[in-house]
Amino acid sequence: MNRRDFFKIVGTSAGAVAAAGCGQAPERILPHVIPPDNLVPGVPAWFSTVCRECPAGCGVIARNREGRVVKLEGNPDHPVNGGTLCIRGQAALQGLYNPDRLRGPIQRDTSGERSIKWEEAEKFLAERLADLVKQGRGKRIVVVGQLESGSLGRLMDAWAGALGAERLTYEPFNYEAIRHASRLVFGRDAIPHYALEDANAILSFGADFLETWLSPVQYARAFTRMHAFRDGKAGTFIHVEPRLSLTAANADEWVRNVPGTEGPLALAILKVILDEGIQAPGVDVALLRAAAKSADLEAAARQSGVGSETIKHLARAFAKAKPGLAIGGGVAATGADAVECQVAIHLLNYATGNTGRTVRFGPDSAFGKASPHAGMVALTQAMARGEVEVLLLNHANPLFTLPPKLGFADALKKVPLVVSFSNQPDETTERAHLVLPDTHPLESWGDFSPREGVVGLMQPTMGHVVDSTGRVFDSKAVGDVLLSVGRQVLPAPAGKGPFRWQTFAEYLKDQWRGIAREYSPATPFDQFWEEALRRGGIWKPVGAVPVQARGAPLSGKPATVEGDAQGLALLAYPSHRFYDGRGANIPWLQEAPDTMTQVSWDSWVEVPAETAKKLGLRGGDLVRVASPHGAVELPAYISDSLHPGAVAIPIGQGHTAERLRYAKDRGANPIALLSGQAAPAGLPFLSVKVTLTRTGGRRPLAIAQATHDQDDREIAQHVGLAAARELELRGAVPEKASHPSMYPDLKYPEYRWGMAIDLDACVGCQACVIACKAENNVPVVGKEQVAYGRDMHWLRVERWQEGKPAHPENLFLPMLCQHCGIAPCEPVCPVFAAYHTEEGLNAQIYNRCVGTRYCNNNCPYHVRRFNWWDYSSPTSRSYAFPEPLPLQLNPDVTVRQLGVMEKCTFCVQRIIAAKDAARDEKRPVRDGEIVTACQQTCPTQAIVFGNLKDMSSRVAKLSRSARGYHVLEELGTRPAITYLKKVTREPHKG
Amino acid sequence: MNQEAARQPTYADVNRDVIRTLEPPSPMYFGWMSVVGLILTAGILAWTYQIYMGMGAAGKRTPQMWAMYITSFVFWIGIGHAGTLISAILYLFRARWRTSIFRGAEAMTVFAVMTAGLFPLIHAGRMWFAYWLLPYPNQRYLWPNFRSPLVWDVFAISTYLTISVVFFFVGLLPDIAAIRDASTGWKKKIYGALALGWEGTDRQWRHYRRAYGLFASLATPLVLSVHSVVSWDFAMALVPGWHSTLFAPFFVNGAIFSGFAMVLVLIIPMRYFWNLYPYITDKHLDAMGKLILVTSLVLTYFYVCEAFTAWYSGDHFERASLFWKATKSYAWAFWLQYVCNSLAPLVLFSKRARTHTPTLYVVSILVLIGMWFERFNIIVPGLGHDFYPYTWGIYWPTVTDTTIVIGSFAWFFILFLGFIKVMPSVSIVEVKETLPHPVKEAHH
Amino acid sequence: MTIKVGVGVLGLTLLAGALFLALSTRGQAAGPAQPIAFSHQIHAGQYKMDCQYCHADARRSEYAGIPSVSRCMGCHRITAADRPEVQKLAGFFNKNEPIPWVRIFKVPEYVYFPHKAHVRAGVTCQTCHGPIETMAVVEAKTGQTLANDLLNLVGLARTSTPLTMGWCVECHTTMNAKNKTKAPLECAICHH
Amino acid sequence: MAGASVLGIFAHVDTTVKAIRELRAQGFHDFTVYSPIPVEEIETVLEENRPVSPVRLFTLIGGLTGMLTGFGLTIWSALKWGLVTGGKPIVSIPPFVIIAFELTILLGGLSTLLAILVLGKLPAVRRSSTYDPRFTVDRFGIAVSCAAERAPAVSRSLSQAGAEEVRR
Repeated sequence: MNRRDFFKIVGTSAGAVAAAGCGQAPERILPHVIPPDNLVPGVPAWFSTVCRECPAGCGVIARNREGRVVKLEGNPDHPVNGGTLCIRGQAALQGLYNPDRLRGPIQRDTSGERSIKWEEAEKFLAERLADLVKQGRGKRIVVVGQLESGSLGRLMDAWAGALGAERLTYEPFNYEAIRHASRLVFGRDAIPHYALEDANAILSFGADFLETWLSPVQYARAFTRMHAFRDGKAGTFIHVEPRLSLTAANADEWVRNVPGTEGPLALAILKVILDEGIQAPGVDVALLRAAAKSADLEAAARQSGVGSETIKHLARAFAKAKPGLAIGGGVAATGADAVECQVAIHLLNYATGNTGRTVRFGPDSAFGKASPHAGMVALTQAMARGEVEVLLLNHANPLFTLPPKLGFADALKKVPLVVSFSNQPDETTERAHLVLPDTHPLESWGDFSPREGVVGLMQPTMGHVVDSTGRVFDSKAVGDVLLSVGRQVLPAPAGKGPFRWQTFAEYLKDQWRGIAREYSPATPFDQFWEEALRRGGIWKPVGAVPVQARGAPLSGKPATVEGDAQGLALLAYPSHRFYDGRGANIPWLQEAPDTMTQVSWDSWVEVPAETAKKLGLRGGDLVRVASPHGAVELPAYISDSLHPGAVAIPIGQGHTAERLRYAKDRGANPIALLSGQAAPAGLPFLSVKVTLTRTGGRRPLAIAQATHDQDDREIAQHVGLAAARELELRGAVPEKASHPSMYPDLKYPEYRWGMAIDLDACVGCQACVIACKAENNVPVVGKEQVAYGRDMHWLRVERWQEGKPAHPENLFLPMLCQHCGIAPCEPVCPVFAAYHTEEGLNAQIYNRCVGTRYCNNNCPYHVRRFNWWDYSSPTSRSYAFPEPLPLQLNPDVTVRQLGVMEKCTFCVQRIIAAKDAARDEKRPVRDGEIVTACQQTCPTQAIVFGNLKDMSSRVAKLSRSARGYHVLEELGTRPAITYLKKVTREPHKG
Repeated sequence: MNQEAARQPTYADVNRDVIRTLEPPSPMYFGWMSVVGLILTAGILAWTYQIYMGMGAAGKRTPQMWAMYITSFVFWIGIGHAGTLISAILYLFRARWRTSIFRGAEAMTVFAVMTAGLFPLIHAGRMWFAYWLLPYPNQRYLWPNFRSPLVWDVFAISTYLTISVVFFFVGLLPDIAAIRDASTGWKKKIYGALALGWEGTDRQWRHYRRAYGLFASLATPLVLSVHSVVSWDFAMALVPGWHSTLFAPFFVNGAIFSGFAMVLVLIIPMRYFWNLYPYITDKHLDAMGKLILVTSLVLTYFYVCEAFTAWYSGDHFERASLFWKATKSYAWAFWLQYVCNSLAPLVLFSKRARTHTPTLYVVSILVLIGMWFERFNIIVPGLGHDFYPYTWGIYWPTVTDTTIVIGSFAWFFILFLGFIKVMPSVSIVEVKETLPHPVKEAHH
Repeated sequence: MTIKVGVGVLGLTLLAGALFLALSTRGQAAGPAQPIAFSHQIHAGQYKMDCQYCHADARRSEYAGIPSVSRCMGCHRITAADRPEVQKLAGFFNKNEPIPWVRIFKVPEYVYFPHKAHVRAGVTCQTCHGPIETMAVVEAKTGQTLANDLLNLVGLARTSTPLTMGWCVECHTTMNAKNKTKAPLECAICHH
Repeated sequence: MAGASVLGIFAHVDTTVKAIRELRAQGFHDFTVYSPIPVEEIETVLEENRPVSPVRLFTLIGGLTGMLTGFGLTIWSALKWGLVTGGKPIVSIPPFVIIAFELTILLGGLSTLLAILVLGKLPAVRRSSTYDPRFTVDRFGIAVSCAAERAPAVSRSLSQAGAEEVRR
């Protein structure tokens, strides 16, 4: 695919001219008819919008080149994510350009399925609805949709209200338990805002806030601020979880408990605090004592497998933090006792004076607006009874996310008309009678409020996706459809009635008049609107609302887990890459390794080593995992660290929908093992015990990392907190002369680009990996190739572990081209395809490469990637960019051909662009002006890029840090990347 | 078998016996040719497939960016050393026993280098641009990187091939003239053209002899340099187990070792099928056997040095690499190398073994296997466990690369089989030189 | 006999070579037919319009840009509105369709050529595109030719053909030497 | 003065040597000796008054040219476009020595080949009139160019020396 082919279809929605097939055919270039404002071909335009990959609502800016979005970046002004994005946010682009995206409305009945026109589809739907409404059976219409906390949500409410329909907001992970507990303890039906950055110690009960919990990007940023070593200070993070999750691996202290015992543990800690009298002054001790009445330290220690000394230590460490922060979540804390657990956590925060400081009601999370799981259970029952006649699904896939045992699939058969607004094929959409594909969020108007006081504004960042053969993805915004159908159902004179707006965009703007009055009454609306569009929304600080604690009854008993008494508790946890499964058909996400296991493409069951030994399992052996409610078959991943009483399976894989080419039949869905019955805490993900049997089959996993053992090579290094402080005081060691070169040092006339990566900040989230793939047109190669060491990632996040395998110290290391000053790869290239630029870049000239691959042999870091297959030519079988994925390709970066070596360039295209801008202004490049794609997206800002020659630049300062070192320094390669050692805390003895 | 007692051949006998080898071949010859031809076709098809699909068709991966192709490249270059060594060095040392085998050995050299030369092309990701390694003025104003060992390879191997071909051809000249004079019709025309009008005049002989000596003295340092340069492909790299000053002599010795084994593999059947016993006697085999033995012992010494330095240097990477090679996934190949290269040749201490053709043949084959695996062990396991544990990995050959490697043997044998039917595989002139001159007065 | 054959073979080889050279010249030699017979000679030559009046993106973008149909119509709504070619233009405008111009100048996919930097450095359009203002039909002989490559091989080529790498490099080198400019000679600037 | 050539064919080395000596004694110097192999004895006789073969000069000049080309090419091309690799200087002499060495051998060898061809007057399209195919098998020959009137004398001395056959 020619990355610049799109030049010729600039500004034309028709895109009438087919790409010239071979080189000799005349190529057409099409000018604009009427040039759109602020779009100059070749110059990027940026549009702000909101990421809708999960309900965290991060602000996004989209880079539009020649009418197509080529890269997403975090909106630097946005209060949630502050310019950074997570792995899923980065990958949203491949949702936009997904080759399996639906191309238009579909009608399906017993005779099969067919494409229909929008007018037809809307008319069909309107007629059915009108019939029901006329008969006064509007209640038999149900709208189920993902969390929409903005105008679309209000429109849906209004629409449902006008038609007399029911409406449910369905999020598979809705954190009901927190909401429930808040109601019990503080009388507020809300999920508070957690200010991690202000805590000195975080005590987390299973909350995977670096992966999926509530707002992972925001929390990762906040976590770094509280935790990363700065000026000799660093906060403490204690994590309680049976499984060594990515979040647990980042904890200073990971406490492995028996699954389901978070509640008793929290309560026991509360009791210790009360017994030792180390609670904050002024709290209602009597209330707390009453609550902790049933707490029993020894019993909790026994049940949880956590020693009583450790519990006491946790209590003291937490209480003395002032403020600390206790949080609870994750799947391990979603058992039957989840509400009790959350109550105990709320009380812990209350007891140590964190409420109002690090736990803030007021800026409540949007998650509090999701309907409880009980609503879905009730809906299923109603459907089964035949009480639902029209079911409208807005980005909800209950057939995948609800346990089959609940019977949703059968109930769905009883619904005469199922309408799905999904623009991707999925399990539920496959069963819908009418599919009305919504526009992708990046093509849509809309807004989203992730918490009180923040409203992100969404605008189309490009026109409708048109692939390079000229086929349009004929989608229509769900808001537009609702308005249009609503008007047909309840006709009203123009400009009147509940659906008087012609388009959803108009409705949105109208809604924003209200927002303008609330946020900025003095500004004229047009100005406010334009500013909001530019800024990406509107936000204001919302103070903490004072809350009064109330007593709550607590049993202090661990969660009950049903199933075979000899079985292992099932931890079905949300995948960091696929969330609830909605990202599974995004090839980037499939190919990005799970950091802890380094598995890509497949799904697995994490089996504790003890059980594996008993069953004679090796990694990759197929295992049948059976619960009372179902069974799945998955390859085993043998874990030394998982609690011996548990097995863990990530949620997100196991799709069955026919048209999901990347996700179909990949792994299995552990939700099939759950009962699905509503508990007070919603759907209990921790509720069953499973038994494992070896099937005898094998399906080896694609694991990128050969070993997590560094074999004493000091690749990822760490230093104790005390030692780090000492180093800090002593200052940097002068530039080492320990690895002299035979040759004089190279002179860099203007710049020498370099990078500093703080391993203390890196949490291993893989966002940089996808940002790099997106920026640099890195192809996706598939499971077999990854398994065989042929992945193409220019940047990889390695996980190294030290210490006891059951309880290791984990180190995350982003490894990319080190741009060595004395690069071993360069002199071996026979044709100068690899050479050193005057700015210290280790350049790789793809079109000069003949593919001897000598450079990668000689690269001690093996960061060079070879095009083993032809990923770039559309006629090749291994083509990596099926339509319309080529639209995403960065026009500033070559798509590499078959047989050439490629690697990280330090985003040389960004360097060139920044130098160009600087030259316009006749000045040198400023520090911080060049931001590489990986640095840009890093939620913890672990990566800093800049000019090493400028002694005042951030990167130069960091490179001189006393914690700095080079990987494999002894080889004398003099890398331009300095890693800063991770700061580890002294382990607690007990 | 013992042909020692045979009558001393005359000059005319030599001409007759040698030219007899060029008679129209037997059905068996065609049988062999078609077998080899079929294998070669498979190899060519595999290569075509690889060019079409990409290097992914071969089993390479990170970290084994090089594998069987470079193994075979070094192997064939090594084989290509014996010929020039026998022609040049033994010529300079006036080792008379070389005369009846050097022609075959030289042909082997030329063909082995021609085989070896294919591998860098087969190996390159974009072989269609391989000419960029040549220094030629171009409109890009770009030149190759003369600091790269691969460019040294280009120079060393093309020089070696050129000089070997020239040396080979110059040696053939008088013999071609002899065939010309013994043949008729179109054959006479072709051989006549190839003989360049050689008549064996005193003027021709005097320059020829002088030049031949000069060729020998140029080829001697060349032959040593070529495998040194090839060894630098590895020694100049950083990879543990590669980055060693030992490599040049180690490779040169190994090359001679495997080259002699290949010579034996070729001439033993030749002697049998064409009844060349008067010319290739057991004395020759004995001398070759001794050389194989000596080079094997030297090689063993290098092996010991290699292992010792890896251990004694205390270098963590070197040690880990050696330990891994010897005990993990590729241990079988590692120990096979020692059995074939260090143990098997020890039987040649016995004179009986040195003159017992089946034994000699088996040892030679083992040596060839061992030497192929020696290079394999340097490359594949060496890369598989280098500096960076993240990327450690195991290489699995595919059908494609295996077929290509086997095809390369077919390519070599098809060239050699072709050669022995069109050119004298024993030097007419030099065999005659070893015979007593025809004199009238016996007591002269 | 052998001599005759030799001469014959040599002759055939030379002939084949000459034929190959003749056929191997790439790039559009003659200007292709464009959807509208637009003449640069009239616009840039006769009326001395600035190139960047129409190709307005050249100073701010990688691409020089093709004027939008509405920009053309800006003048041609009145100017020469009766000419048949201008009416064709109006036809496109009225149908709200872009004009499918045929591209003449193109560098390979792996070359990044920014117009902006060259305009900023004061390089005239003609330096690369030739005397456009004299061309009624734009044509270009660009890119590598085998003939040039072979001449190079024997050391005979004195100049490179336009838009080849040697041609770019030559200009950058001379400009740097002559005018003390800092035109980059870094491979990665154009190839990344 | 008409020229003639006389060819004597010998079966033995010693008789050939004898014939050469005799011809020399009679003052004949313009003769060509054919032999199937290079024979030490014949060469010794022939080389008596001749300078050493100039082949080595070809080799030397070729070799030196090669070396200079090697250094010239590498240094010039490196300077032409100074690209740094691996922190090494643009003109890195040690690797260039290898190129220079290989070119020394290459051009040295090729010029030696040239020497054989030039000095041996090769390639020759036609056989010389005095050539006999047996010279590549086991016969030696002496072809003497002389004035026509001296031909009988030459024939005689060739026969006396032991020629199997004498042709005029």
